[in-house]
Amino acid sequence: MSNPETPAVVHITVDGVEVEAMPGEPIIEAAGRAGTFIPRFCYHPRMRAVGMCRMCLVEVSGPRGFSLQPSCYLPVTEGMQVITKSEKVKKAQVGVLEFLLVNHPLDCPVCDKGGECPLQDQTLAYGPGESRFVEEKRHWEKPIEISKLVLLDRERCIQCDRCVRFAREVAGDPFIDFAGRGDNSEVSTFPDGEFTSYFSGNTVQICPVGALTARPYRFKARPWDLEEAESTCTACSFGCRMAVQFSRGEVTRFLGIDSDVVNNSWLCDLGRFAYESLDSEKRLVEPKVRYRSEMAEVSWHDAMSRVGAHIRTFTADHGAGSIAFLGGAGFTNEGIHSFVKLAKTTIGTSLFDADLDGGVPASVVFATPRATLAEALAAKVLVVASADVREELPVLFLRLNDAVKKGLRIVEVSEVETSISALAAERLPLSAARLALALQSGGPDAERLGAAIAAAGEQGDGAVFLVGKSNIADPADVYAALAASASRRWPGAKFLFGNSRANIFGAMDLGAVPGWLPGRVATAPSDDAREIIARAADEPMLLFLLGADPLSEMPDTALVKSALENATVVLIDSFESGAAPYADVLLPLAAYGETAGTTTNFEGRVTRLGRAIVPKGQSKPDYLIAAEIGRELGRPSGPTAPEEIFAEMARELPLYRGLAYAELASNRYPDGLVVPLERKAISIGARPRRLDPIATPGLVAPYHQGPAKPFATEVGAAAAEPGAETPASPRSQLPEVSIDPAAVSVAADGRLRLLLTRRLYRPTAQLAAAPILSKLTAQAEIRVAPATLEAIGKSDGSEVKLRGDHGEEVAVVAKSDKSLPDGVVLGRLGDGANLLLLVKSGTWATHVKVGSN
Amino acid sequence: MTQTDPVPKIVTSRVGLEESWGIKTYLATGGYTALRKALTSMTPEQVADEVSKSNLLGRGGAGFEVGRKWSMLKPAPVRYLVINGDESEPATFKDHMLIENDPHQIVEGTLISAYAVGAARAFIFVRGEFALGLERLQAAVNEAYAHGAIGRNIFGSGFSVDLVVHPGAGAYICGEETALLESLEGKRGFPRIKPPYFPAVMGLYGEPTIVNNVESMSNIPWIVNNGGASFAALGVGRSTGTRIFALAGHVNRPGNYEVEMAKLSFRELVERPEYGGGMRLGRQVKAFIPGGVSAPWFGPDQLDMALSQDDVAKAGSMLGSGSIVMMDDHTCMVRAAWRITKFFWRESCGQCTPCREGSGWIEKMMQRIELGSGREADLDLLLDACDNIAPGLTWPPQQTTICVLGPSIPSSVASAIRMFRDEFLVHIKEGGCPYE
Amino acid sequence: MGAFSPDMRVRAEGLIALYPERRSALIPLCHLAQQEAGYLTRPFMEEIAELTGTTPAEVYGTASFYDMLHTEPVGKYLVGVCTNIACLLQGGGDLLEHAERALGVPAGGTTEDDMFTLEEVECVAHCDKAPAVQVNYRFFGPLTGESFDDLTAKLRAGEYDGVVPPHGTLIRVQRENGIEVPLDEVLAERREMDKAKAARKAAADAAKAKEGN
Amino acid sequence: MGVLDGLKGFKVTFKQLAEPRITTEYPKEKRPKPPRFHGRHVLNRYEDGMEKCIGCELCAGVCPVGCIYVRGKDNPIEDPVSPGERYGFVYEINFLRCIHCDLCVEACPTEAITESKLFEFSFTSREDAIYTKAELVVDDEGKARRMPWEDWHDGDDDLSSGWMRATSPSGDPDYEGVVHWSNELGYGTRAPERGQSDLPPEKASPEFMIRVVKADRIPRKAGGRVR
Repeated sequence: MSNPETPAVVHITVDGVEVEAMPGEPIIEAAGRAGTFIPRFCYHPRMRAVGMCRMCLVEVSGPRGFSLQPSCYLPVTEGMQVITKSEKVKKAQVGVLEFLLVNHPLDCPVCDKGGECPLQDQTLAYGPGESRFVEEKRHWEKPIEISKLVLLDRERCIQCDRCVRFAREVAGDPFIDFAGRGDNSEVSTFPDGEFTSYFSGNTVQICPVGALTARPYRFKARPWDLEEAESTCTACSFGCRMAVQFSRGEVTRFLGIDSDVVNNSWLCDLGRFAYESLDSEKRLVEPKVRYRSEMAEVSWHDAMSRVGAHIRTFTADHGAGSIAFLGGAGFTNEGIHSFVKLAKTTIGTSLFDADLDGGVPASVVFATPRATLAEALAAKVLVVASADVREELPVLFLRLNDAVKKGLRIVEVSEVETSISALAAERLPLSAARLALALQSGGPDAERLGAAIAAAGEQGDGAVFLVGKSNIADPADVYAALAASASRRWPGAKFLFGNSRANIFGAMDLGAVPGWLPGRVATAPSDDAREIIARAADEPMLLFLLGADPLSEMPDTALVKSALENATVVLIDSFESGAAPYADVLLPLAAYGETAGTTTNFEGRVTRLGRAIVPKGQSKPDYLIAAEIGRELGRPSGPTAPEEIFAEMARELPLYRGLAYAELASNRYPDGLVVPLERKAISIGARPRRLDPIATPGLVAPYHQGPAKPFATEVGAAAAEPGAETPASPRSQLPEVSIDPAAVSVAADGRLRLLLTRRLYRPTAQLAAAPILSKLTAQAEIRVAPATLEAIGKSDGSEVKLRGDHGEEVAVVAKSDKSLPDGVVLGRLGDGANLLLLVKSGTWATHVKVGSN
Repeated sequence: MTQTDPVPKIVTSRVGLEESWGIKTYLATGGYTALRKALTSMTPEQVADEVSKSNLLGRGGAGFEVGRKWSMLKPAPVRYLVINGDESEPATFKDHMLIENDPHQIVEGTLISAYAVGAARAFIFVRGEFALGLERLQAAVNEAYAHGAIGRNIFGSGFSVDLVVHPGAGAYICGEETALLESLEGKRGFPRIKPPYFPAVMGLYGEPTIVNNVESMSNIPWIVNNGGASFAALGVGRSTGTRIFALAGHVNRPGNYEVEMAKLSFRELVERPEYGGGMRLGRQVKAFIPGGVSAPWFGPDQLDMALSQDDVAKAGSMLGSGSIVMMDDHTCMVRAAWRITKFFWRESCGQCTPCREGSGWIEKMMQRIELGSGREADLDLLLDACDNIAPGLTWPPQQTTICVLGPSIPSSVASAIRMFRDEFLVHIKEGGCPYE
Repeated sequence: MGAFSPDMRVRAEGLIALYPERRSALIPLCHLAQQEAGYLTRPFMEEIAELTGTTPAEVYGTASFYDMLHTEPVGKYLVGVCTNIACLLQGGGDLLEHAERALGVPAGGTTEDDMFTLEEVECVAHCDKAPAVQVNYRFFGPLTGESFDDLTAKLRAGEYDGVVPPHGTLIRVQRENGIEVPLDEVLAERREMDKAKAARKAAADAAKAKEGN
Repeated sequence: MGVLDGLKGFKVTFKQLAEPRITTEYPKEKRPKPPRFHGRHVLNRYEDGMEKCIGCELCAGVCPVGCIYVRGKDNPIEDPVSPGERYGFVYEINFLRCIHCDLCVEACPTEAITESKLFEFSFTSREDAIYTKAELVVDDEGKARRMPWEDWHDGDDDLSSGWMRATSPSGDPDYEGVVHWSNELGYGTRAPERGQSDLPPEKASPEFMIRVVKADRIPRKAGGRVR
């Protein structure tokens, strides 16, 4: 990288104008930055150049004079001369376009891409104007389904290789490839096979013609009547930047934004197609209140009186400590802030836990130095001790896949194989508990990890850890201990945490977790979600469920059920979740795209959420619901608009000092900022930032075709606000967590330790509301070593019975998996069987017996 | 200019002998002496030097000096040698003959070359359709193995190398060296984009690789045995040594003939009784293709040109793969050009646009003209479409495509229109082919 | 589970061992699969994917690129009539027409008894015997209408069974020795060679320099 | 100044007395409408009853006043509404806004939307003014559906403003430069307009039966040309 021999910049001439270029970059980029657009189809800045479409041919000087060369492929060299506008170039462009249209059907009016089609636009700009082709075009069967989400129209395909390259190189799912030869080439899956990738939707976004279309968006709207709002995906805590496009009060699609610092324009299918559920029948749109045993639709006013009455009754009868708030990780920062204020000041309860999962707790998150994503990708070594990244933080997997190709070394700590295993240079087959114990007490396992990290630096300088909950059945303490002991052992290492719920880190920052006040200020410890649920099962409590469903998110289903039955429940959600039948008051929450505000991702990046449409029915944004409840309780009304609430946060909390709501969506910081603003961010250089990396002139929304926004470097932000203090606790405040050796005990009498994981398409109320996406809902299954199945005489894929230590029984499909270690059964949550039933609250390790009946 | 007398048979000396493909015959006729000589008494540079001195031009089609190709090999720990036996150029059948009749000579040449370039492993890529050739070549490898010519510590010289015979699966484009490497890696035969221009820099599995033709390899044992200078003494100028010309089409005796380079003219090759034996039925030459169907055509007035790489290139065509197709005056030129276009259309790999779509379009137009639905404007349209694949329609061609298959498409069409425009017009006016 | 028979599986693994990278064996393995099934059935493609570390989609995509690999069923004999330029000049087009009439199927079709699949093929490098016909990649020529009928009759009768094997292009192509020299050993040796070469070059340069002085 | 000089000033008046009266007693008496008059829209169908509209929204996109609202949808395979993959699922025109500029007709790639000659329609509610697809699509005879508040006259729906498409059906060079368009329910296949083809109309679209509807053969009463 920092080879002194390599010049920092080379000079080339484009159409007679001298242009500075970065060494090694293709001509097309250098010319583009200098304002000369060279047409292209197959070139994509995020993928290997292949020079296949020949659209970007320009004249380039060489030893034997000027010749036509693909500018997307040829790197710049000092003194290179490029001509992009000569007659020869023009003829080549006209020729290539005419060839491309030879077999391309002219069904633009029917085609979903019509209006934003690079082929259309570039034909208009560079094309021949008239076709001389009078023969029969090539014919294929019109759209074929290559997956549940993506349709392929091979007639329209121009063989640019973008989708195939994406599948192979970016996603690592080469389930599509070219088949056939010559002008009979087609993009194809294996016959009867499917393009089963979590990232298939990206191929639709990067297709330069209408060959790949998305089932959920199909024929819904035309690009010219779409409006858009920039936003951040809240399907997980990775926080992909995306554009919400909508038309006439309906959200019609999401597109990934080419953000260098977050998602490189990619989205996972769950995030990309989540809009399907917004307009669903299954949305909660009316406030409801329980009268005797029936839920009845009421006005907001009546619902609020009921909520107020509940709060007053419980405060009077059992004290404010009988009121608890669970969830909120899916809310905006403004909503969380309003609810925390409501709970902790107006009502006066400290029971608030946004993390139902029991992931890495805030005490550890705040006490360790946090890495940014850019730092993690550029690290010398990345230790991944987390749940399967592709299932929990899908787009992070894409970034890691890319980074590994560029030299990142990954060391994985996982007892089972995950998607990262293929990328990792080394895998330590250890459970989180074992590693945590080993790090606390030393031992060969710790030494092995030490050896892997030693390459980075003695103190771990240059090493980054990604720690997340890899087994849902484990208590949070395991992960707290793991991260804390790793941080003590390698003081120079930085950390990222794999808690995957959308805004969980915002919730931590804003004091929506036990033991913390807003702004990362510690306070007296209080009960966490698990303890609150346990209490609710025994004593009268008022539970506020903030977009959360403890039944599907927390272990020990039996306990959760009795808690919900016993408690008075106020449910605030957009969809009718599993907790709805237990609700006494149901308040409809505005869904994604209907609320403005901010959200915080796993590296602490605060970004803006765009509001596209008005909330459906009677539903209201989170911060307004909090304000309404506050008003019902007689609190003087505070700010009720997101920018006002954010201003209040920035005023009151040192953590947010220096942030301005408006600035977060400005050209300067389009991808938000990482809080607190003391960290030196990485300057990426002046790469133009575009919605669609093809950046064709003539796309509909001015947003697409406007001058490239220079990429903001975040260094400026820190300089602008020197006064920002660091509210985060120093390392000395790392909690001491001890691990019960039971966590690593081996069970006797043939019982196996249960390891529970989630998958991307986990059954949630929102997924169920999406008509097409819900077809992909994961089915529950367990994986066991082949010997285990043989022992009970069952074949691969048949149903077995799991028996827990407390007599619970679950029937579930079992698959045999050679890669599994002995003594472990890997349970993958999903529809069809409730594996969470088997986990008992407070146990260090869950053991089950696998039986045939 | 006459040939050296007697014309040495360098590569075809064993063709026609009984069991010429067996090691018995091979050893009896001086087989593996060159390998022994090279390994035991010469350094790799000396071998390479001899080859450079011989000025052996690659016999695959491009005619690039073998010695110079070797010298461009990037020094790297892993280097590969790949022998191109994917002969698919229409009307070329010399490699087919060599693989079937003298596989040991290829193996020996390959081993010597592997020694000269320091290859970690050598591959001979054989066109899949040559099933018999594959059988004999693999048998030859097995025999050579038993003879101690392949494997560990060959002939006690301390040099080891392994040789793998790899079957192709039927794709003309795999004759292009980078497509061949892709195919050898188990992928679709897509030619690689240049730069790097030579596999010698980045080839098989991304390592420096030398790709040579089967006939070139067959020359190596003779060069090592007799010295590069005596090879260079044959022929004229840059065109040294002997070369097999595959004569096909309307001649009395189609076949492979090894002749001294640049000493004979096309006319002599066609008419001399020991070679072509004259045109069939005593008819006149209407046109001929001098070097494979990728080459532009020549008319009867160019029959007296010498069989020299440089002379032919100067006249705007190429000797290419060394196949000469004679067409007599009863041949429909539109049909001939159409069939050649159809070949390129069927064999275009489909990677880059101009070749993929252009070949199909030109083929459709040619078919339409031949079948009687042509229009006069089609001729200009054809030429313009050709021009969009190979700007300027010059030779050697410029190209808008990734590999040279693209500019090969127009050469026959453009030649036919240039030379026989009136014949096209007759097709158009009469609404069909006048030869039927 | 495997589609390959056990001894074929052994051969397949032997083929893979010939190459530095597994994927290189993809095409030879496809030939082997055709030898067993006549064409590439889906279970075979899935097994080849597993053997070569690719996905079935990639095996299908690669195989469909090549003329000799068939992903749909074909007849016992693949009869390819060459109509490329050399054969065209000698009447290859007429021969193909004759073949279509005689076999009763158009080029690309398979006869009803699954005996012949007729193909129009590109040059098979048999131009001195034009017009040429290939049957399961064994060559015949020059052929006329009558000799073509004679050929198909004899094929039907099984008279060519020894000369024209079934679909396995590699049926009689078997390597007797595995790779004897491991690549790393070769590399070590090559490094020695390079070192010696460098030393010689240095010596030669020194000598030259001396001469110059 | 002569005696008759005073009458000079009446010259024009007297002249006018001799001229035929051109004022008509609208609405008792109505003047014929020009052949390309822009009236209320209709959505056409093919002869087999399929709708021509494919829901491409080009009409909505081009409409200068934004009075058209279209939504497309995936065509049900078992019971297709229009040929192809896509059909117009929602189609609404707000005639309170429409300025009858005919740009929608020009934009339509399938000649689905054309304008009849009906302009005498008035509504008493906004609901009536917003025509839905059911009201716009022609009936089984290919004639516009008549709403109670519309005042139709003979010939109003005989000739709709048509946009002419000229292409050569792919594959056959014989058709190059020849006008060729689809049949239209109720109208048959129309002959090319002047300038669209060098060939005489019967040759221009030889494959189809042509119900030549020439403007000057239409009775004056029904909107044919006056001269």
